[in-house]
Amino acid sequence: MKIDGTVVRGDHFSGNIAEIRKFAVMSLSWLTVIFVAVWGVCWALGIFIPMCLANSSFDFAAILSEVCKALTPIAAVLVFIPINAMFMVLMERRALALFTRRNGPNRVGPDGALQTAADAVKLLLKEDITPTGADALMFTLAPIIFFAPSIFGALPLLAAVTNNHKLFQIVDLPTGIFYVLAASSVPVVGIVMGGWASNNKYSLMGGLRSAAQAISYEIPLVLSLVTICLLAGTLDVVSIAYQQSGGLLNWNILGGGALIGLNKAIAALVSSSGAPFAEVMNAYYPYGWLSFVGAAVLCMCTVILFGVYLIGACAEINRIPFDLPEAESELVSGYNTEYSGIKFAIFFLAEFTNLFIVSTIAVVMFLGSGDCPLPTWLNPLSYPAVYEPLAKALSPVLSVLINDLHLINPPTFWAALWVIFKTYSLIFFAILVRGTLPRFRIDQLMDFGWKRLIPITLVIFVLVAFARGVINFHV
Amino acid sequence: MTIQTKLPEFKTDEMVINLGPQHPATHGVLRLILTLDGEVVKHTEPVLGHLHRAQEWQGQNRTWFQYQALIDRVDYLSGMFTSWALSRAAEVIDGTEVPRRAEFLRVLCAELNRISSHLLWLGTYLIDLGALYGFPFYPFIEREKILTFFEEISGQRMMYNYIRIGGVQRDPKAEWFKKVEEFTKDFPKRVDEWEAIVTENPIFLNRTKGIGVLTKEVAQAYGVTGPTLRASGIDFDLRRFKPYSVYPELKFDVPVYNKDGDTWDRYMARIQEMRQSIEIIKQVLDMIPEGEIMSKKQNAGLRIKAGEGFAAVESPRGILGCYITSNGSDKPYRFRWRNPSFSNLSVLPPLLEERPISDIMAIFGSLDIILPDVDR
Amino acid sequence: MFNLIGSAINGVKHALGGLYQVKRGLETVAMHTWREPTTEAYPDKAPELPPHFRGRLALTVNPETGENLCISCRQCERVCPDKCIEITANKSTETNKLELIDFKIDHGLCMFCGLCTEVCPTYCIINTNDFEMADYTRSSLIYDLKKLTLTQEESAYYFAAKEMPLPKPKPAKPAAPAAGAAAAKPAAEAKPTATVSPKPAPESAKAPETTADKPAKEVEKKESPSTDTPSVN
Amino acid sequence: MSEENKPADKPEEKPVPAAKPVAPAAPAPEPAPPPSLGTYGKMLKEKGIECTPMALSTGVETIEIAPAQLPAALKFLRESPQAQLDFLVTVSGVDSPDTIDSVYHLWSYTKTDELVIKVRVPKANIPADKLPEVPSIASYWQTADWHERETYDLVGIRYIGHRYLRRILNPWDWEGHPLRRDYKQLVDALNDKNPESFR
Repeated sequence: MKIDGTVVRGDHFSGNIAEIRKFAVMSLSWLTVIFVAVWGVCWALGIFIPMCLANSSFDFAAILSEVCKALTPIAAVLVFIPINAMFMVLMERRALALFTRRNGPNRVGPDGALQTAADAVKLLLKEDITPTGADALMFTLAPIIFFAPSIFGALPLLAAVTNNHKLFQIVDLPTGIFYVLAASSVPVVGIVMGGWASNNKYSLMGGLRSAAQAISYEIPLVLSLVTICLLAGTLDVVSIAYQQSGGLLNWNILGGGALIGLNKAIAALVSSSGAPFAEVMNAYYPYGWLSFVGAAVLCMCTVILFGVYLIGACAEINRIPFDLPEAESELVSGYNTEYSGIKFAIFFLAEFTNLFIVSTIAVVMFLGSGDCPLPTWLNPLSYPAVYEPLAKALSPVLSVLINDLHLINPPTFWAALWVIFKTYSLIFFAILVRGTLPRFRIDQLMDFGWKRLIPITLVIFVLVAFARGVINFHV
Repeated sequence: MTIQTKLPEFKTDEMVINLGPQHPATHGVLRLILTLDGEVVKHTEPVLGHLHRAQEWQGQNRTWFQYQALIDRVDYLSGMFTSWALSRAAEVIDGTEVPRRAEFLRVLCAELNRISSHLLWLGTYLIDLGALYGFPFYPFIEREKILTFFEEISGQRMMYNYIRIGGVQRDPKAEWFKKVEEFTKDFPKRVDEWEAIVTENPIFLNRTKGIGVLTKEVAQAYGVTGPTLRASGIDFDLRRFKPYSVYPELKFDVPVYNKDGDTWDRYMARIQEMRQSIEIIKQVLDMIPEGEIMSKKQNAGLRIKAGEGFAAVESPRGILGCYITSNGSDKPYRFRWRNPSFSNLSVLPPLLEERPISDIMAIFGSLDIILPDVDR
Repeated sequence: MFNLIGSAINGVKHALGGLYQVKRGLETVAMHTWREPTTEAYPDKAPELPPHFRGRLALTVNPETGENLCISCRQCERVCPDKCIEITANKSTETNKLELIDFKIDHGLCMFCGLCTEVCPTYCIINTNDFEMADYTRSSLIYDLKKLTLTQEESAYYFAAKEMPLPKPKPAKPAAPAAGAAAAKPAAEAKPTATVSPKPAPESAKAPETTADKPAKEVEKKESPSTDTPSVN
Repeated sequence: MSEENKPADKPEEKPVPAAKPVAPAAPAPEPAPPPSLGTYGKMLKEKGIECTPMALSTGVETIEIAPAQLPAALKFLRESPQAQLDFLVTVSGVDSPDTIDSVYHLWSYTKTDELVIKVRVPKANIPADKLPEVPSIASYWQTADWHERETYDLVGIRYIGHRYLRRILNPWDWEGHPLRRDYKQLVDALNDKNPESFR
């Protein structure tokens, strides 16, 4: 918009490259910090100390190294969560600023990168107020109950997202996803407790809403994941993650393995070695067109399931458009109206951690965990002709890092990178949703959950159970 | 053995809750004493006056010239209209002829102000509905431009004191008109964008369709005016019905919604009004004549002839009237505001009955109340 | 049965339509990323204010001679709705003219309506573009003559920006005696007998008392403003 | 603009109550012709409702009605098909020099006609420490509900029959009715702001 040669600010699509670049730089540097910090702690605790102890003649050396190893996943989580929450809050604020044509926080640190760190310090130093008439014990317990279960429930995911690195297998859980879901349904108790203990009517309503909401959205959420488990034939997150390796077509979001045959057949076609195309197709899709229909149905079903999962997850963690428990314009701030200082910080931390965890579950269960989206036959790195010279060139450095210091574990490294990329993409989407949609009403929310999502997931469950029969998953 | 077919009677206690005066969604300091059964509102008792600044008393104790500067505070989102109502009432009593250019400038500023007021409403309404972080900023970006226009001609962004008894305060420069023209070209595109985000959004439809239905009869009985009334299907726009100023010469539609009178209709009525206002502004920019802008000397001794009169303008919220009794001195004898928000708010209790608590915000927001206008 | 299928199809249509609308909304919001921010970097970059912006009040001086333009006519003091202006002036015995001794504005009370600038016959009191007046005490918001008076350059700038006619050169001559008198006799100021209103008020005008309980005085005051005050358009 | 009728009617006289010594010299107006009944006045008269025409309020028909007949008159004007004055714009109270008026501005949703109805209670008739009494119309015309409450609050007119005649803008324990001309403000608002100010 030009007026007499002067450009009126903010009215043309000249692009906003500077701000976007700032956002990208901020995100990448924060991610690097997170990545380095977490891996550094884990490496020191789980590899370096045991490595040093292995040569020592210290009496309890063996025991100590075992203890260190056992503590590694917990250390990883404990280091990761606060840093990650700080980054997510900052990312949310910066991203929303981008969507709304603002600059976002840009005062503390370079381009505002340390804003949330400052906020965290402020929150921790604030006076911790317990309102008169509140049940002090419950009031204090509530944030802890809200926070703790989801984190430790998410521990099994660690192994999945690090490509089954042995450091992070705290215990080999064959019922991993079940454990995750069980743990993730506990936090609502914390919300209800907080709402009730605050001695505030708004808080009470927020807490009760949260209970109702969690109960109704737990079901479609679980059903969608159960359907994936049905397709995968296992409850073990690590196995589910492994099953999806091999590119986009193998992922659960696209048929939950129904396209593995297609993937392999194309790979055979491209490499022109091994079994011919038709043979592979026949092995995987034994019933001809019926199998193809089955595969198509499965693809459709899993895509819908992914949508249902996202909606259910959003509701489960009280994100907009399902943020009824803390609906600002109705209930002031819902269950955490009365919280301040460190307790509020814990609630806040837990909310963002939960967002991260549900995104990670989505990545592990639907989006192929740490798998590169390119199918193997398209991925240049999978061809020895490309890969081997590269490896040879880098080997002097890498061999020290990999074999002597165990500082890098290539499969874990790549898997972790992909998981981070996918997870934060989902989080970015959640932020976009937050920037767009208004809030549901409580009864509409219930309607939507019970009358739409649950029937849909049930129908899909049945469809999947049938369609699964006409495809050969494991050859 | 008998099977119990009837559930035992389940009795719940009612809860009394104070919504406001400090609450994020009461648009200021309205206090609603709600009696709730669960989340369902059984009874509403609005408590007003937290923002009472005795505007009428001040009117009687200040000279005309001084009071003109104060009245933008009555409805701070549409200060042009409060000034206009006062000026019209005084002119009617005084028999002042307003220059044509001043009338066009008044219409121009008033329509810009109407847009800015509706824009603020749009943003805050979406906040009321829970879209807290993204959308509400967009209307504010446009509103900011309008406020800049006003700042240029009047010196301030909200307390304009621009429309004076007998004319307007200052003649804008030619560049100003050009800027406004650019704005009118750009603005409809922005409205399209917002409509793409909001109007057909399923959640928004769920929250607004069929909610807070205000029937014609109720609206009339409570003296509801403005877009709120027109959304209930009554074609009652002062600009059309009792034309004042130069409105008879301008072509524009008055959006009337005939179906339900629910919150969605009220939303649409305002959106369409903004589009119509843009049309009016375009015409005014074409038609505005050269000439004087003030017919009455503005000074400390400004006096109005003795007499009494009532004059009203169609403000963004409805009929903003001004009933003045003058005794010929430099102070009004009795000053009475007829504020649209006051009457529009009085319809809230019947609308809220038997609605869940989430609907309070959807309904209350859709009435477009502004508390200083209620409390004065 | 057909009903059921029909409603199912309707439901699917409804759902797809809803999804499409949500997609449209998300798209529109996401596309805003590419637009330039509209926020202003305020403390770093001062906003561009229009010349008629109603900011802090100040007194101009004659841009050429640097002499104060106030003629102590007290119109601003009278017109102020908040009563936040206080003028102390003295009638000089030699020239029989009013001399400005002090000019106080309580910016803590001022509502920046700009009425005082409109009635000022000499364009002395103006609204500047300055709006940063935050301070720690209320008393520090009371600006006196020294704090209010602008420099010559500033006055020149505002006279040009606001398109006000420059003061006539005539009053430049008595400048020196006036200044001298004001400086010379602070003692005499103890009895500032001459309140400046054309009609001398009966009692000493320390500060304008509340007008509410002094109707007589009020009426006198009200009648005093002559009708020839300039209108500012 | 019928301006010449400043006259015989009180409200247009002068504001200063007796307490104030100085009277602004209102030029003695030439006597205006006595106002005659307009359309609606005649209509009411046919209905048997006594009404007195008053000086027009800027071209709008203005009538005075006795308090007792007000509900009937308003009911008739609202419901009768020929009157159709179904929009009660505002109910205002005016503390005129000799009377206390309750003023009703009636509009119509379908016609552009207007009517101003005044109910005037002479101050002489009001016993000391009693409020003037006017029948309430809030029970069947909901607009009047809050408007009457406001008028009660600020001007001090007691609307008989109002279901909930409480203060609406002032706090419930406020004393006096601020828009009365004889209202004494306990604290001078203009001088009670900044202790450090020179005022």
